[in-house]
Amino acid sequence: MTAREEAKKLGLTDLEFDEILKILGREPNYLELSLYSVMWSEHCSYKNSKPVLKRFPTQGPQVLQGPGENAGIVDIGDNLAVAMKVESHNHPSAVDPYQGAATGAGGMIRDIFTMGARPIALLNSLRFGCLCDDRTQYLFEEAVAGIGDYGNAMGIPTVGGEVYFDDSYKENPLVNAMCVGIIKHDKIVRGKAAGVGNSVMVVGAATGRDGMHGASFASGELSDDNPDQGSPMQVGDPFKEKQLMEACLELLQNDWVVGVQDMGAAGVVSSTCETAARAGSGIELDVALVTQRDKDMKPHEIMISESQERMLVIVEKGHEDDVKKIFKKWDLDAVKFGTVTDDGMLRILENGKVVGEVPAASLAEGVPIVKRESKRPIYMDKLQIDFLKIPVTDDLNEVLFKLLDSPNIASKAIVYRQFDQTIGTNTVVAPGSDAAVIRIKGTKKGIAVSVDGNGYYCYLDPYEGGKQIVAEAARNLVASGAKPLALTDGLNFGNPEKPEVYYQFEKCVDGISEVSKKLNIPVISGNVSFYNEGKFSAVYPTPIVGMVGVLDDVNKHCTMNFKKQGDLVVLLGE
Amino acid sequence: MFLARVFTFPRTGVLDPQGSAIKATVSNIGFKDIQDIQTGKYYEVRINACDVAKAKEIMKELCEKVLVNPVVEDYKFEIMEV
Amino acid sequence: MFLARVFTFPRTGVLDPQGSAIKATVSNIGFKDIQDIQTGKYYEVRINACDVAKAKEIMKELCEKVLVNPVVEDYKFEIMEV
Amino acid sequence: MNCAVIQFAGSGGDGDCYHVCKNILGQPVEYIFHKETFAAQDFDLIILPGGASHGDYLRPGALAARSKVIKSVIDAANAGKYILGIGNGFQILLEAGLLPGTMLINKDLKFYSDDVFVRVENNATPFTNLYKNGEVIRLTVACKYGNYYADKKTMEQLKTQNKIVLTYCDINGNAAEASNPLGSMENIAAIANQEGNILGLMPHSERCAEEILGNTDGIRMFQSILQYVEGGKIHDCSRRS
Ligand SMILES: Nc1ncnc2c1ncn2[C@@H]1O[C@H](COP(=O)(O)OP(=O)(O)O)[C@@H](O)[C@H]1O
Repeated sequence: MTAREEAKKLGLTDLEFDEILKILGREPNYLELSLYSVMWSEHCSYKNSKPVLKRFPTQGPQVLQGPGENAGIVDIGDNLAVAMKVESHNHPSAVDPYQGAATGAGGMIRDIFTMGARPIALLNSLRFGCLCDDRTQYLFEEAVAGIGDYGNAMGIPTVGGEVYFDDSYKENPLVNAMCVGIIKHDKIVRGKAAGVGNSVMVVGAATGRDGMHGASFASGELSDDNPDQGSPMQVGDPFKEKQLMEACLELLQNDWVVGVQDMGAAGVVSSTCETAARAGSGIELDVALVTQRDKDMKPHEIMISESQERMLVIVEKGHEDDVKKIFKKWDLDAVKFGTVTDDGMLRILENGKVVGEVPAASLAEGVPIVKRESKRPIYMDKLQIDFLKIPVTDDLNEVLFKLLDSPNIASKAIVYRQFDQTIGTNTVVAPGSDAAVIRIKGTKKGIAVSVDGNGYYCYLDPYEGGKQIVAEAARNLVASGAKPLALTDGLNFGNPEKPEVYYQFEKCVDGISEVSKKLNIPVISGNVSFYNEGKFSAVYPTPIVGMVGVLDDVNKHCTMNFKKQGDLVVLLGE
Repeated sequence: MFLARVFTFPRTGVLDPQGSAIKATVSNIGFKDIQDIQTGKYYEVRINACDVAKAKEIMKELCEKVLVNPVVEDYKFEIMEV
Repeated sequence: MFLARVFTFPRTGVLDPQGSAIKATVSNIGFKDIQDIQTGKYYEVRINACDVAKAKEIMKELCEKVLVNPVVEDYKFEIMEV
Repeated sequence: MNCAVIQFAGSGGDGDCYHVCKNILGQPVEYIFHKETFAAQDFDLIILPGGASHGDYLRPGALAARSKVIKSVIDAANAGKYILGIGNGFQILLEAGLLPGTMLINKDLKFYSDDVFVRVENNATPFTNLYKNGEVIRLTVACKYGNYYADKKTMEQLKTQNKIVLTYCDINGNAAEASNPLGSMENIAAIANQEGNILGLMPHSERCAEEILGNTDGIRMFQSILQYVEGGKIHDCSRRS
């Protein structure tokens, strides 16, 4: 097989293969091709979405870290800040809802403590088909249990979320997780591999063959003949992650730590090339030094494995044993397997012999950006109806009962009762209200958090829908007594190669941008998930927005229940 | 009546967090000769069937439809008349 | 090297909520011939030992000290050389 | 009152217990890591916190009950120190044999997190003396294995010795099936050992100890212990003089 054919098999286009030839000035070997294949997948590279995401307003005096890092960070005053991010795990959850959802929550939590922040709250946003379907029921129950068991075992309360059921999600459920952490301004750590000669270490779990090519899998539609579905499923280990979290937070107290990055999708390769690219440096590493769980792993397998509960740590030379000591306390592995260089190359060795070498920045940022065609879907015209023409029935009581009976409107207690909502003793307002309120111990402050989406609105009118969800999240916070500060978004769409889907995507982003600009609530992090399609259907365009606000005095929060007889009820707005 | 004993265990390459955690603890408390522990599930199923072949067929379907998650688990079963 | 296969199952009279729930589910989805399902756990343990007798002794201790909760579980194991 | 909070591998509620002892009770408190040991005379109250030690793998509390620190906990228990196991801490006490019985998976097989009502069955313990017998209080549960089980003989003993301390009930104090969300035998939410110095409870009293969190029913449990211990000290002093 020629390299070009091999590239195609790995999901790279002709154009991308030509670009690789240009970058390297030679033909890539299989290992190098594998690296480009995962790093240039939509999931890791955002090649379909980057130009559109630039439209988001990302700045403001409150923003300490905008998009581009493991998580965004926003100032809440008193030298304190909040780290937050949303992430999707839609495709793995369709294959194994329990493990897919669990590892989704796990990855999300790592993104937060990687920055040095202690996770204090989890939220999630879920979409499934109609509950009358057996398979859907199974997916729903297992996904909820998976998210729950992971967060519960981690000791992080789940304080909010949302669940909707609609046939458009039948083949491709959406499982988005959001995590919020708290951090002091001067303790923020970024994912940078700076300082020539510094040591590059992998800490946490051993590396196995799990989830190989998961990143490129997440970037394709779900179908029976997707070969990557045959690779071992990632299984979450919340106990190990809890140990990893405590070890990292202890590690990050030291000023000899240079950078930390989660090993999420495309594990070793993404974390090394991204940290090197951010610092403008290179990394030389030896895969044979990585602790391995499975036998006879090949270099490319070690590079792209998605084994969970691992992190990349860069420390000043000479502090390797200090790292090991901290991790040993928490019964975790830490090994040095690489060094920061100044030549900008990601150089991969196996037992001292070079087996691959590519410019780090080309993996992290070099993907040819795809210009997608965008076209207004015809269905939109058909769907516009005159509301005045909708008949009003006589028996409104019956209508009310019907509405209350709908799973989309009914109480979600069966879901959030499976989540520990109060561990951490900070939950002032638990799930069931507009927004959750969490107090910040040692201060008078609190924060309010909410996650909102509305696939119906966005389907009917992507632009107006995008506007609505930001407005809704902001209303939820304000109604709880908080001033909205920043948002993180999770953009779940179908196949972006379809012009109608791309149109929905663009318009939703425009709508979100419009309102976040107007309300001065910048976008500080987010996630894009495309190809949420099955054989028969695509999901509704489903962007979701997670928002954080601050209460200067947490005692002044507000809850939604009626307080006492005789109180006035007032309707505000139009 | 037949009795089926079903064992499930992690598929090759799939992580077994429970097994590793138990292994770590038993090493700590002095079981030096334990090399490895893998965890799985065990089911005893009682089946009404006319013969072993039929019982096997039912069990195969039960395992694949209900008891086993083929994404992460392999399984075996034994059948005996009781 | 020896391989021990350990099964634990609910002691007589002890409730098995998982087993009952699975039984109810399978009846609902049409498995009419399933009389009863009991759930337990399954372990595969690899032991370094000079002979079967020693391996047995280690396993007995491991089960009683760690793997089995005698308040609610009974257990059996089989040992083979591998 | 000198308090210790044990940090097992994977404990999640350790910080909550520490917070209550230090910031709400205003008492000296130390963390003790599971790989360490401690001397019984250094502490009056030892708390085994909630969470999911060792990920609840094997059985909840089973692996933690084999940690190094447990020997010290047992020594402290034998020396008559007060031991409080909450949630996972209760499970660890059961697995360590410091309390009888075990926990099965909840009756609907799911994690259950909500407020519950419990009735005080015995206020003649160091942990409950500020409650009234028969009083109904509101606490928070959050667990997947909170379905208490013991064999017949043990159950008889618990009853005849009056060691059932809290039971799940409805708002009026009735022990109905519907007010026993985890399926616990005899609606048991908390039990004490024969000597009365060890209490295991499934609901989280430490999470119900502050106005801002919407519930203060749990703080009296900690105040009970404080009063008992401090009272005891005064008593000791007077005897010595
Ligand atoms: N929709 C979006 N809006 C804003 N920022 C985004 C969006 N999608 C991704 N980002 C940012 O791009 C970076 C890479 O995201 P992602 O690849 O999802 O992170 P990870 O490396 O954890 O998988 C992050 O900083 C993220 O905040």
